[in-house]
Amino acid sequence: MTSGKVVINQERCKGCTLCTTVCPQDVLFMAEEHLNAKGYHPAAYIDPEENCTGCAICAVICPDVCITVYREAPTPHHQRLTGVNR
Amino acid sequence: MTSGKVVINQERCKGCTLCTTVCPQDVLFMAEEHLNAKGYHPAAYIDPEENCTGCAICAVICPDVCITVYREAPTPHHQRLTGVNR
Amino acid sequence: MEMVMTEPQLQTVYEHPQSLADVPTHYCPGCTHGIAHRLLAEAIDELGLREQTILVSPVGCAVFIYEYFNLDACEAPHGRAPAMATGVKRTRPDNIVVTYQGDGDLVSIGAAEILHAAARGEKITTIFVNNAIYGMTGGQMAPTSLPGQKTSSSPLGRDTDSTGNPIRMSEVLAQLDGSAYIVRRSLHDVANIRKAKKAIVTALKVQMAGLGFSMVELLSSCPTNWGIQPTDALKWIETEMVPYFPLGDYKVRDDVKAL
Amino acid sequence: MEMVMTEPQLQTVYEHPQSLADVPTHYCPGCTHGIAHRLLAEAIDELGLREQTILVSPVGCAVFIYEYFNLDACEAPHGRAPAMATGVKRTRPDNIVVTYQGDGDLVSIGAAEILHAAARGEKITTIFVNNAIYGMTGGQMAPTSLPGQKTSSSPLGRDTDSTGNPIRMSEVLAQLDGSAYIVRRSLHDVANIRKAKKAIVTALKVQMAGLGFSMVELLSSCPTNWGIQPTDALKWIETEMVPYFPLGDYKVRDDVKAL
Amino acid sequence: MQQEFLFAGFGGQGVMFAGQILAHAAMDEGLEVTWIPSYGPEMRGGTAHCFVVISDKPIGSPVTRHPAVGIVFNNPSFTKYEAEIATGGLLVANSSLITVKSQRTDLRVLEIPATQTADDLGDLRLTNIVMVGATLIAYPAIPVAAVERALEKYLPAHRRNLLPLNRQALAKGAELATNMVQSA
Amino acid sequence: MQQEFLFAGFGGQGVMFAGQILAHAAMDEGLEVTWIPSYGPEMRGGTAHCFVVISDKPIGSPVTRHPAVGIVFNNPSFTKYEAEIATGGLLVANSSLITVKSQRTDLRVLEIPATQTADDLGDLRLTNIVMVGATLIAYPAIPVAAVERALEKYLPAHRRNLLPLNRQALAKGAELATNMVQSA
Amino acid sequence: MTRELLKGNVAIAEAAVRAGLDAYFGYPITPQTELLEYLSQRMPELGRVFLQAESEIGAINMVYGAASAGARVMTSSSSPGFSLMQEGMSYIAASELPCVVMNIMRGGPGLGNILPSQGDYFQVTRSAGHGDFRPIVLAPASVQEAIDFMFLAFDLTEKYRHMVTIAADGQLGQMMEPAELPPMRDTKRPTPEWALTGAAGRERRIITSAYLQGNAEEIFNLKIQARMKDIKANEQRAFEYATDDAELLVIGYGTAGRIAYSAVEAAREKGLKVGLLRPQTLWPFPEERLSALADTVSSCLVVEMNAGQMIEDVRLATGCQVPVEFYGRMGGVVPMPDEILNAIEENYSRLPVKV
Amino acid sequence: MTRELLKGNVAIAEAAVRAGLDAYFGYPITPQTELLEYLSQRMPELGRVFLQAESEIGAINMVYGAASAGARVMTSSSSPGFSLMQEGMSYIAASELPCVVMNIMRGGPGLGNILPSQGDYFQVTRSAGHGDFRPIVLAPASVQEAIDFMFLAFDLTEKYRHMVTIAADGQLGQMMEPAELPPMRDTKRPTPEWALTGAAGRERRIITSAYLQGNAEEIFNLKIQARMKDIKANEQRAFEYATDDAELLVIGYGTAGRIAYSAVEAAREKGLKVGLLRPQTLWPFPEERLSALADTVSSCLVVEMNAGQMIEDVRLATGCQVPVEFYGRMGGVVPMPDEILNAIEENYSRLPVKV
Ligand SMILES: Cc1ncc(C[n+]2csc(CCOP(=O)(O)OP(=O)(O)O)c2C)c(N)n1
Ligand SMILES: Cc1ncc(C[n+]2csc(CCOP(=O)(O)OP(=O)(O)O)c2C)c(N)n1
Ligand code: SF4
Ligand code: SF4
Ligand code: SF4
Ligand code: SF4
Ligand code: SF4
Ligand code: SF4
Ligand SMILES: [Mg+2]
Ligand SMILES: [Mg+2]
Repeated sequence: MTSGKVVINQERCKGCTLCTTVCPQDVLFMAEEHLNAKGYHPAAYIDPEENCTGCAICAVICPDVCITVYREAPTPHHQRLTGVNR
Repeated sequence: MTSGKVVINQERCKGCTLCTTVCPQDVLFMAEEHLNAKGYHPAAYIDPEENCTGCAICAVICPDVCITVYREAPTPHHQRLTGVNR
Repeated sequence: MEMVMTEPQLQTVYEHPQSLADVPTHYCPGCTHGIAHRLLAEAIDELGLREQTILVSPVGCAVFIYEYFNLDACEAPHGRAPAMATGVKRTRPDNIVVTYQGDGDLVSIGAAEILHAAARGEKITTIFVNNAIYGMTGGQMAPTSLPGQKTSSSPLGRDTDSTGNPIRMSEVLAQLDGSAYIVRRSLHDVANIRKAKKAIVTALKVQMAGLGFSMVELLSSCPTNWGIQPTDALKWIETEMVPYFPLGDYKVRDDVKAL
Repeated sequence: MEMVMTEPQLQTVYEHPQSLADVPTHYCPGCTHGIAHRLLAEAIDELGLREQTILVSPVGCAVFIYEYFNLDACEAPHGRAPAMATGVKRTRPDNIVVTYQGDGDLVSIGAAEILHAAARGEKITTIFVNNAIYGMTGGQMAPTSLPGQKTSSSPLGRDTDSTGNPIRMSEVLAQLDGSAYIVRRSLHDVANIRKAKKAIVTALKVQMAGLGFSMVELLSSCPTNWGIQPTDALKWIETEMVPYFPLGDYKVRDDVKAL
Repeated sequence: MQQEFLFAGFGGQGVMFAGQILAHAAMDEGLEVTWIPSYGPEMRGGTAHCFVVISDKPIGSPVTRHPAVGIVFNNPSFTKYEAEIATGGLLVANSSLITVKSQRTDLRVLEIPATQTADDLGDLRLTNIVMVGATLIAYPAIPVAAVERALEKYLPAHRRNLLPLNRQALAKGAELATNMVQSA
Repeated sequence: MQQEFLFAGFGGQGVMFAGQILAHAAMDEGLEVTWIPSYGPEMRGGTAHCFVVISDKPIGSPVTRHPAVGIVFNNPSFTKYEAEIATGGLLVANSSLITVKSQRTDLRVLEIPATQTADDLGDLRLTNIVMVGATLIAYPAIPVAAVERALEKYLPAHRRNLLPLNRQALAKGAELATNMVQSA
Repeated sequence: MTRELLKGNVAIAEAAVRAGLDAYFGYPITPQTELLEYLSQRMPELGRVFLQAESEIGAINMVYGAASAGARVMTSSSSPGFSLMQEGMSYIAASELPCVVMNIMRGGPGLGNILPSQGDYFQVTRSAGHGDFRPIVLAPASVQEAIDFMFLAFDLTEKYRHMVTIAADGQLGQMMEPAELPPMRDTKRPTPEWALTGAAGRERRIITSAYLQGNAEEIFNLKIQARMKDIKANEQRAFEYATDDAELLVIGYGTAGRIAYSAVEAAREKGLKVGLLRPQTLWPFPEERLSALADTVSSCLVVEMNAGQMIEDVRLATGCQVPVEFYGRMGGVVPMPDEILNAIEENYSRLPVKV
Repeated sequence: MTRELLKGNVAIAEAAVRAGLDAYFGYPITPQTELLEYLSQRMPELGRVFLQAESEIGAINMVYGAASAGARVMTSSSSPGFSLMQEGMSYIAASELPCVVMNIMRGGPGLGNILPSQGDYFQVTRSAGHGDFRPIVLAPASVQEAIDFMFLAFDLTEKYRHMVTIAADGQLGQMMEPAELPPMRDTKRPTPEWALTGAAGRERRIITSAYLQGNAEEIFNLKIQARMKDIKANEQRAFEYATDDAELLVIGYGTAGRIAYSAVEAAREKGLKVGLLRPQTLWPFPEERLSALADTVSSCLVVEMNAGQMIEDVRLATGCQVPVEFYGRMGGVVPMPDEILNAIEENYSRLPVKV
């Protein structure tokens, strides 16, 4: 499985939990102990075993565009979700 | 054929000719010589041979409700067009 | 007229309906607004609704309809008859509330009001007189004007690229659950006029039974602004309008069929 | 974050679209307006339309959409985005004009404007966010609220006898000849979100090709005014809204299929 | 000096154009002029009228209560406007259709069988020009020739072919009036 | 005498109800009173505040620039409103959440660990009542007992079961304040 | 009855109910939505009519229909929605129908914001849409007054068959203060003799705003004007405070007037001879009292939450006898008592020497 | 160019075309429909935009959109339609967009009739819908003036980014008189630096009327007010006749002003010292000239085709220096010169002795 990684902009996160419910690898959690400046408990990426596949499912559902997704060794046929650089 | 008769309110008639074009008995004509107070040539009922059947087709098409239709010997099953007396 | 003498043996087959006031109208010669009025009046008479009915006038050639009917009536702003009728019906649910609207009034400026009255299932009856033009203001293009139709605001003929195709409003309103009875009829000949009358009776019955919104669209003529003779205008309805606005029943809900 | 170190071997799979301004939104946690925004921005980016697009904001929770997009934008009165967009598009036919409207905005007060924009075949694209409620003003009933749905103006649940059934606007607009592409999608899960994105791309392509009016209806959540958690809100879309508002293509004109 | 003309008749009798051609002619004579139609309730049928004011100074009101000249084409217009013409004014009546007679003693009345004359010329639509021709003899606000020039210049394109007939109608109207005025 | 109270905190911390219960209590004491919420842009989240004015005379403005008492529930509210409290006024701060300290020397500051206290009582939603109890000790506009009576009367039906806890919270707040005021 | 702590919007709604409201039609818009929400529950409970319309245009025309049918009816909105009601209001006015329209004004122009404002003073007081007509305009400044004016509004609109508008702002709607609600009024009343009920056993009735002929329309307009003269003679209302010996008269209505009261009080405490006139009817404007006061005061200070609109009415009423100064805030900013006090002090210091 | 006999509505439309109109959006309503009809032919001929909207609300919002995109744009309507445009106008005003809106006023209120009227004076001059804003209002009295003002309207609206309204009535629209049309103006002009064109190679542009925060909205309002002050200082316009030695000053605008001209002329012929001030801008009202004239005349007579609306502006401008009397007709009745002359004579006979 390709290995991936995500970065969550915790200050922008509103703690809606949606990403945590869709991640197939279960590497996203709500940071119950941490409150951001807006007063929300943000999502956190905890993936010690590097299970994240970079599938970007979390990014697809995040309403607040808090998640940037990276993936190792790009496969030639992978589909980028945004056309930023075209 | 049942015999009928119509009365045209010539002062209300606007001379649209519609009744004259639908009368199956051809007993309605435009009074080209006569002008009513509104400045229209009204329709006229000219039926020397009493061909009018009282079919009321003229009344059905007259947009100005100028025509009253009478019919002899009412047949029990004939349909009145208006429910005035009910 | 020698009518007086022959009267005893004669029975009146057709006379002025009671719901129609005995006054001349301001309509142009051959304008089928007059027929639509008469049919509505006859239907009201037949169902014995004259004393219960409240009529809502549009703004359009039929604006003075309140003068022509022997009914309680009010006059709505252009396009707002369905909203005004809603106000009447909600506060007087036992009355029969009828609106009468032209195509400019109903399809153009009043599109939101009719759509929502239908969607709410407002228990009113609408007589929708579609003559494919703005009659009263002198023949401008309506949303119902036919492709290529010359009007005073489409002098080269309606350009569908820029203004779209005519809107078939019965078809649109039939989509809404609240509409119980939506049909299109035409006034271009005697047979169709008779069918139109029947539809109006049914529409009123739908309201009497409280089943929801009912509307009868009537294809109607405007000889003056079409610039043709009344007889030709009827033909124009038949040959030009009917193909675009097919006659038929667009919504007859089961509870209506059961009436 | 140790990202900096690992970056060389990593490729960015998902990042903030360029058409989306890099600012936080005022939407409630879990509100799918944010997803709709992102999909629109991605679609615009993908088609390379950012510098051409003019966005028209509604009045509704998305009123400040102009702050969130990195696009030229204007803000229409409540319900009038289609008319405003018409004014923009007619005078700047080479731009891409996109409206974004809520269900109160589009179906209720703005029913006439959207109907006529669609009927005219106005070459604009509408993103229609249907959350079955008036979000911004605090959760009143919308014409799209479900039967029995409790809202702040239907405290006992929507009473269809008095207020009718929800209006399915995609179905209504699909009736009009001027509409080229009308589909309904949902934002309640990842698969559906992906489909929604595709539909938005198609809708924009329809406009690029000048084929007519295009609209993507998106079933969307309002956790705040539905009074439930964001995850439950997505479920509510799936179990309650989708059955009433079936997902699907309501109008894909042949010229669109050929795209 | 300001001179006011009221043209009135059925819609279709050309009263609007009669007024307009007079206005055009007066303008081309270098005078100030206004033309205004009756513009009333959007009802069909009934009578139509228009007002023309000609003056050598800027014109304030395009309408006056008591016009100097009334040019009436039919009975209803006659009945409606006869009383409004200014004392000492002129009433030109289309005697082909107007059966009533003026009771006023403070007016000059000119009875012109305009419809008949137009019919004789072969086109009923010339009635209005006959009336204009006649009017300008009895009330020479501008020369009849000015109207002739105006007809040449302003007759709508689709009616160009009727120019000769219009000329004749104008002359005929003038002739009728000349005879009457002289015989009076 | 007119006394103004500003309650401020996150939405959800009960600041609106805190103000309302104070207003109710004051009204039942026979005083004039107004309550008004912050009612701003329709945005979600952020801080919320409300104003209560109590007076023995008719109240003109329900808002003042410099309230006599500020009751702040969290850091953002503290930062936002600290400067606005009238000279010589009182600042009641929820020290469980507020980490900043007042720099003003012209204020009385009362630090109440209200959230902690509420948590100890078993329900975080009691924070607001703890604050009210404390406030009325340091600034006895009306007796604490008046609020107790108001709670009995005005606690919404679906929260009736929480009445005993609310009473305790009120008492606890008063107690905390009493200790502090005495120890100060 | 006892005093209850009532929120403005709710109190207004319940007052309307108790004043015998038969039907409410409205469309949500902040800051008046709570009124609609309250009635969405309350009216059906009582078997009365509540309907959320598709728009403000729908709402005002539903009001038009219900009023035609003789119902006691109202709607409410806020600035943009009020603008949309202008055409319908003009029709209702021209049909001589009673009804009550509330405008809970907000910051404008355009979408603006939802904060308290008095920016629609001209629009509210000068006409009801197009044509010569001025509705009776009530401007409550407290929850109690809002309640009382709701009763007054229905009484006046039915007495005169003349539309009544209530102009307030979000501050009043959001505020709670103690007030007393009168008991429920008996809703049974005879159907007005002009109302549409179906022409059963009587001549048909027609409600229209069309008068095709200029003469007829003019006669109708003269009738409206005569009625307005009557209303002007009888219905001017204002609240006064400390005007007896005032040298500076502060004039403000609604929220601005209420806050000005605090400032005037403070000024009095400072020993300044300042009084307050708070118009309760914006039309008819209390020009009689104002004109009388112009004889005794040396200067006027108008306070509004707009750029200066009522000031024209004050100038007209005082007939240039005294200088008329202005202090205003705009765009949703509510003035604080201290700023008004500053304005008072500043103007006081410049008072013309009394003659 | 030569003088042609032109009908008002047509002349106005063609003048707009020659002034560089890029786009017209409108909805038929008598008595302005001919304008729309003319443009339905003319604009497409020139490759410009004409669209008949679904309603006046559609039309004004299309204008809003086109103006946002930098187009030179206008709409036209008559009283009921103008009422419907109020919300959109307020938004346009609050977005500082140039555009021209015509109101060919008709008899009201309500549906009324289609006859000439000035019954919307307040509505036209006091605001553009809700909020603090007054459009520049031009009131032509002749076909030539209507043509000239169409050019002026676009110049002013673009110079100030401030909406211009043209207030006229059906008489002007229906009338023919000789007038000269200026040549076609070059329509090429730089796209305004605020217009929406797509954010290509520059920062995005936003056009909005929303200012969420009271402070921001107030700052924006102050900006509008400052601009209005500027306009007030520079754009007052009026036509004067025989005012030099006038003892009685007649004041009327548009059609009423034009007819009053005839009456004043007649009065002069009778040897009465009467003059005419015909405001050409209703806002800004020509108060400077009026206030100057108030020093020299003994009395004013306001003539309007309404129940008396501009009279308030006259009273305010003359500062109670002279009595202000009124003569008006309503509901579509156009006064005849002789009635105005009567009113002049009557007022003249009561002239206060000059001091
Ligand atoms: C708000 C408003 N806009 C426009 C008008 C002008 N107007 C009167 S009737 C009409 C259209 C009439 O057309 P339609 O509804 O088709 O009726 P018809 O005359 O053809 O029967 C218009 C645009 C108006 N009275 N009010
Ligand atoms: C003319 C007018 N009427 C009413 C409002 C108040 N208003 C603002 S948004 C809104 C409804 C929003 O609902 P929707 O369009 O469904 O958008 P959502 O917030 O749900 O996304 C209303 C009624 C307004 N701003 N203007
Ligand atoms: S990219 Fe996929 S696997 Fe990785 S965190 Fe997101 S959802 Fe989970
Ligand atoms: S979906 Fe986005 S906003 Fe929601 S919890 Fe995850 S990161 Fe935060
Ligand atoms: S009743 Fe029948 S037959 Fe008789 S005139 Fe009429 S159409 Fe002809
Ligand atoms: S149909 Fe009626 S109006 Fe027409 S010609 Fe016959 S009688 Fe006259
Ligand atoms: S204009 Fe047309 S619709 Fe109107 S009355 Fe005449 S023919 Fe009928
Ligand atoms: S109120 Fe509803 S629609 Fe609006 S932002 Fe919040 S969740 Fe989204
Ligand atoms: Mg029509
Ligand atoms: Mg919504």
